Amino acid sequence: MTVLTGKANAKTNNLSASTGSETENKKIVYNTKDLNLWYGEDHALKNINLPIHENEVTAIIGPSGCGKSTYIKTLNRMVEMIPIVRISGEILYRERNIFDKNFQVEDLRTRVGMVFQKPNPFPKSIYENVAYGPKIHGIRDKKILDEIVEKSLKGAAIWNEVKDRLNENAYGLSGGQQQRLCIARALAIEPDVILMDEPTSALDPISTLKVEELVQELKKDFSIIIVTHNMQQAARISDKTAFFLSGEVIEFAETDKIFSTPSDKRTEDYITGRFG
Amino acid sequence: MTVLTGKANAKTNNLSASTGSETENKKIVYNTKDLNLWYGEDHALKNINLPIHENEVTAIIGPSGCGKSTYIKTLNRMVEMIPIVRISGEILYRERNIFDKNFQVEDLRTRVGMVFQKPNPFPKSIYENVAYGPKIHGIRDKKILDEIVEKSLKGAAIWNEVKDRLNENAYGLSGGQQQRLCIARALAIEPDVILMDEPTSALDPISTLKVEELVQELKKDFSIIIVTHNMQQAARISDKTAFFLSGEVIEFAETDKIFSTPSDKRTEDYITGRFG
Amino acid sequence: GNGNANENTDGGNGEGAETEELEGSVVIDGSGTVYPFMARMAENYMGEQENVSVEVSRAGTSAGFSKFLAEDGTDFNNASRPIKDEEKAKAEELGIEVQELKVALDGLTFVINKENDWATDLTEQEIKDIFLASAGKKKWSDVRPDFPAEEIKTYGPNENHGTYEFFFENILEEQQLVDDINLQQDYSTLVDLVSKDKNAIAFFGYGYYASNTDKLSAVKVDFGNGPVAPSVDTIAEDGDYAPFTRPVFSYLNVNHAKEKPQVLDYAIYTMENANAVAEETGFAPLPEEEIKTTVDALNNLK
Amino acid sequence: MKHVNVEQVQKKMGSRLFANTFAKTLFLLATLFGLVVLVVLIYRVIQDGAAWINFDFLTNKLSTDPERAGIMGAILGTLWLMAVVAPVTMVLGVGTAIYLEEYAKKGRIQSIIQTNISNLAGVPSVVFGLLGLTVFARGMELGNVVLAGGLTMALLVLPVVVVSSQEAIRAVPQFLREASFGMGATKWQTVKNVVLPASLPGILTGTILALSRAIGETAPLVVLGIPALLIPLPDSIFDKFTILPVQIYYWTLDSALVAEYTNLAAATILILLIVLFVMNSVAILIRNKFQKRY
Amino acid sequence: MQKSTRQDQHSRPAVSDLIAQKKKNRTVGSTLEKLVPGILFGIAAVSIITTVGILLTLITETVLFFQEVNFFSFFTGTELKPLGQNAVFGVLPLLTGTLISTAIAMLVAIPIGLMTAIYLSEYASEKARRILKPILEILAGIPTIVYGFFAFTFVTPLLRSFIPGLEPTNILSPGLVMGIMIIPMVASLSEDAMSAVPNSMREGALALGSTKLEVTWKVVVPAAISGIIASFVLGISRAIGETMIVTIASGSSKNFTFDITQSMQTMTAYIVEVSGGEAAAGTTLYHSLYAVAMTLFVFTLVMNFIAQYISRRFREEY
Ligand SMILES: Nc1ncnc2c1ncn2[C@@H]1O[C@H](COP(=O)(O)OP(=O)(O)OP(=O)(O)O)[C@@H](O)[C@H]1O
Ligand SMILES: Nc1ncnc2c1ncn2[C@@H]1O[C@H](COP(=O)(O)OP(=O)(O)OP(=O)(O)O)[C@@H](O)[C@H]1O
Ligand SMILES: [Mg+2]
Ligand SMILES: [Mg+2]
Ligand SMILES: O=P([O-])([O-])[O-]
Repeated sequence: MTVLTGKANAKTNNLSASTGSETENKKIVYNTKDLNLWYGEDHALKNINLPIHENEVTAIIGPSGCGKSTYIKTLNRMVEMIPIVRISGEILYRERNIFDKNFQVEDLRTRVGMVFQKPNPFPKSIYENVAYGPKIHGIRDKKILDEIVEKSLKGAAIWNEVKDRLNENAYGLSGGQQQRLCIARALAIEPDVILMDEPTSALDPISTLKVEELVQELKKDFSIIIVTHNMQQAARISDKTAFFLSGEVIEFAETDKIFSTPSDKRTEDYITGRFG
Repeated sequence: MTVLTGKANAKTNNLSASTGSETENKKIVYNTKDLNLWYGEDHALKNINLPIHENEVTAIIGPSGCGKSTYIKTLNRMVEMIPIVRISGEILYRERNIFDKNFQVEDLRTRVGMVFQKPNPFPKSIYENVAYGPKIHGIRDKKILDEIVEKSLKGAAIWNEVKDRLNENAYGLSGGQQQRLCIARALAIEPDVILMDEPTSALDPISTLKVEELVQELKKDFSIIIVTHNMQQAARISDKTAFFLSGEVIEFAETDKIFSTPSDKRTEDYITGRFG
Repeated sequence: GNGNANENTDGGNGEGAETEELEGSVVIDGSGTVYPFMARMAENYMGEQENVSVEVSRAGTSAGFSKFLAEDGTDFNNASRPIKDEEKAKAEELGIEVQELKVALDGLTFVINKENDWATDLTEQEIKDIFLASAGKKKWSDVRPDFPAEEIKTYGPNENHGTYEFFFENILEEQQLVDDINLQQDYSTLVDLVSKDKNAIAFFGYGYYASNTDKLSAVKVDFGNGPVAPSVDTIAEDGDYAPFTRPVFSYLNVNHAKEKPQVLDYAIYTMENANAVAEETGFAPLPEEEIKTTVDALNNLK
Repeated sequence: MKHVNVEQVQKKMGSRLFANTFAKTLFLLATLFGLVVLVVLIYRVIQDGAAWINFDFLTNKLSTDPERAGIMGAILGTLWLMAVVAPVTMVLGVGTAIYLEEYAKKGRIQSIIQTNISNLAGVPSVVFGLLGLTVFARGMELGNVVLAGGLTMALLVLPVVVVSSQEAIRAVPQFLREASFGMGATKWQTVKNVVLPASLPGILTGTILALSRAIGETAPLVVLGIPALLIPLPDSIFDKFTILPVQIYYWTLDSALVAEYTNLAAATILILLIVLFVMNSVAILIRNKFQKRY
Repeated sequence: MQKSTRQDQHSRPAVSDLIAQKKKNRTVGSTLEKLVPGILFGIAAVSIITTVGILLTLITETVLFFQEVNFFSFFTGTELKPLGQNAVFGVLPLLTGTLISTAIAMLVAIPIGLMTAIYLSEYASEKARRILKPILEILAGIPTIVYGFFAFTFVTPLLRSFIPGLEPTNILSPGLVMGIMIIPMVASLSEDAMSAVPNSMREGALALGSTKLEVTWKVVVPAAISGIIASFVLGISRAIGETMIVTIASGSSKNFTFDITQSMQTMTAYIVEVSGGEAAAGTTLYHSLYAVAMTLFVFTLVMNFIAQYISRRFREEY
């Protein structure tokens, strides 16, 4: 097993090196180094090494239980909410180790927004949902808040649908609208990176399409890491793709390459639907 | 839709007529005539016509939600425990309509045993589980009860495994043993018919095999109607097979015929795994 | 609720000699002043008659009378004042024959806080003024100029109690009490209140003072011949504290006594042991001949 | 244009984090407050009462003399009271629960009974005392005897038993009922032979908790009129009686009369707390032992 | 058919025959079966009868009371002198006593109970919760008479050592102790409400950089607010109905006052005092008991309805 891991890593490193040339003008936002994570005795992430670049959409794919959610939740340290979690290794965000004592997790999460699998708006008005982040960070000025709310809702491509009912409860929205609201909520604190864990899996096809378009739009301003079960989605919207399998990164490369000429047999098997 | 139903019925009738010649020495235990059943507005069984013969194993197959469980629970009127159920049509058991006012439902259920999908022994001793039926029907004599318990456990092919621990709690048994205990429990009141709703779906392969063998054994003395998801199982153990689809009987015939030369395209599609 | 009457309808038991084992219940209510006396008496009696259940409550004299003068009422009512005319009338109306048992003498005692070092002796008039609305004594300095200028806090038992009525009718002669007087149902509450309030003054039976001498001081009263401290000796009929002395009673329902031998037996026992128990519980004894007369009257009921 | 200024956010971060730590400490202290009170309360009671507990105190009859006073009467009274409350609430509580869960059609009547029970649970205990006084003691002319007190208490704790029995019955999996019906059992046979045995631990737990509530209640019995001095021991449900909390009440009231009564009250409190602790432990044991068997 | 063959093999008759035979003698059983629903309904009706009984008891005597005492003067009267010849019945002294003691109790129970709930639901580790919750349960199971004793013999003397004007019996001390008694109730009901808030909501807030306090205060508490408020209302109802603590520790003064250092009487304590063997049936005093009890009953009933309404009407659908 260790041998295998070693192999996978070696490959991953090569790949990132090779892709490096094409994206050399882009900075690395997140760099994961030798990351291991255990749930109690359960080794859920094994020796992850993954560099993620600015203003790109990075997709994470893999069969159920392979550790995709775990990994993405490690990036903003949400995974630590589960008491039994143990972590070793480093994750550098903008060159600072996020596990560093001096790195406040609230700070990290302010810079790194997250969108969840199931839309989870607060049981408040639409306006209050979006204004929540700015408010806790100390922005009180009503005019600025109004601006932020409008800008974020526009950014999440939902402004037109909700502008006349900003004071209604967010639970009155449809699932797809709720998810875009959650994206707007994440945008409101103007994050640097947005993490998305299967953001469309609870949505109908039309809403999914809207969110996909939105993601494409957003990458101009943000770096996006998106977990998806849907291979087509990964192919459609991402620049790079990482393939996870039982806690390991099997392959990481340009999306085109992964879907056309994967270097690993397991990646190919997965992509062609032979398992997962 | 009605046309289609009409067709299916016509076919069913033909079939039962044609099979009639082969089983003409066997009496009909259950005859279902124009049975319709609704859960509230939901039309779950549509115009069912199905004659079931003595000392045969009749399998009911079909995709999930097609009404198999509903039908089998209608045969002993357990379905009426759900308050929103409405029924029209007739089911003749030994030539008496089970929906008749004078037909006591407890009486019906005493003659018709049932085995459920999940083993459901009572949280009592093994002995008490088997003795339960005879006891509620007024048999108190310890010697007779002992005899019944032994005979039923032997009948369910579990006697050797439990004879030394009859007073232990039934929950100490494995899943497969529990299911055979439930069969023993049904045998204890010497029913005429035994209804089984996916009796092996919660069991491991070895236990499944045991139960299948047991069913083959039991048909000497009982008429058995068995719902199964497992096509191979139906093929292995049943004499006749009825194929249900969205609440209708699409085809009903000798098992051999169904699996070799089904007359309906949908049956074929289902059996060859094209849907379901 | 006095279901006990039914308990003994078979009643045949107690008709014989005094040595006979009695059974059944005796229900006593009424005066809180008399309660310690009667509770002790009941306890002693049950030591001798194990099968008789004597229960003692202390609703107060007046409240007790309303339970005594009722269908299926109590057997005894303790009282710290004599029965009133209207109560007698009620008894007659109900056909209840009542026998008065005078059991002991009590001295109305005025108690103050231990830390109160000024009002340790007062004249009879000063005491009345403290409690009279018309006198307008708000502060201790209003009573005597050399007393501290602090508000007087007056306390006493409420209108359920014979003690209140005795004070109001016999000592204050039915003039209005100060409005802010704090009237309580339970004597122990009064003891507690006075023991914790430096400016307090309260009145109740001597017995309650006697069992709390460590918590309270009693005011020595000057009836004209110098201050007199209440004590078992001075509250006696011819003692120096006599102006504030009153007899205390227990009233017997004679009908019950005739039906239930244990009730009559208990009445006789009470009278025979009255002086001994009185002494233990802070009352002054009665003359022997007075007791004898009552006992004879009771024996006639047999 | 950037609205969210990273530096400003960071500046605020310190005070936000401090507020969080401060609040966390405050919340912890609030939680510990209850613990502290409990410790002080028990310490005080032990200090006042422990020395007074001995064999004589437990076995003697009541007396006005603190040195001789014992709580045998109150202990027996408590037991007699339980002897009435336990069967009455069991029958009424479990019967009601069975009716609501197994027999009643979901509808008006069922929801009226259900609402009524939750309202009954909120009626102050003194009001039950008045009900007992008016109906049982006076109306039925029982007087202030064990039976009247027990019936009053039984009605008072009825909602507790109903609700916990309902939960226990609801927790019996449907498939057990189906198994029984499938054998041709009637509804009552199913309830009697399958549902009740399976829910018995839950029902017992609820009943014990209800009983412990009943023997800790004071107000209804004071309203019913328990005599201040009742020495004889009760030996049937038609006898007058007193129970531990009422004895505590009278001794506390009379503590100004005889100082040692405070100690007697404290000693009785200790006994009462021990009894309640044992009862609750038994309830918890039953609950844990028989939990989740399916 | 098979039945007869089976009979040949065994000395006894077939079970199905036995069953059929037993069935004939089972008329008793089937009669019982028919009676059971009726019997159970009768039992279930006892709770209804109890309510009706309470209402009838209270109403009949209350009506008698208002034939003797003016309805209006009862509810507006500030003077309550139920004893003696010139009895005056004004319920306001009791109402103020009840409301003031309830207010004091809730001032203790609401903040501490809510903070406890927050700690248990949001901050405490699983282990801490396992230790702390049973302690709260113990606190909830202590009989009120014990709290009364505690208030009277410990809290009052303690308070008197730094509140000079405090009377030996006063409304403050029992109010505080009543609050302590209600803490577990508020805490556990509020905690239930907060635990019902789905974790995804917390995650959403945390992911925006919220501190735990902000998650709690801005998201969890607002989401659970209806359950939390319902717990407060139930706490109030409990405080209004609480009897022994005030009976023991607040004395029986019937003064109309707002001074919490003074002795006051609550409605419940009045009922205990007057019914505790004093009042003979049929007197105005006796009837006043029921009028006060009726008032008390209406108060708590209204509170319970409000609590039910809040938790039903505003139940959050996440
Ligand atoms: N809270 C937890 N406690 C213990 N083990 C966990 C926990 N969450 C996840 N795991 C385990 O960690 C492994 C990875 O889980 P993870 O949720 O990251 O998978 P995933 O790739 O997101 O799967 P899916 O596609 O189903 O969402 C799995 O084996 C899972 O059982
Ligand atoms: N209790 C119920 N209330 C309402 N509808 C029901 C109920 N039980 C079943 N149905 C509906 O009736 C239809 C038939 O259900 P049924 O359980 O008989 O299917 P099935 O063939 O046994 O499926 P499976 O293979 O999944 O067990 C389904 O559409 C189902 O949704
Ligand atoms: Mg996942
Ligand atoms: Mg099914
Ligand atoms: O309790 P009293 O003696 O004053 O009636």
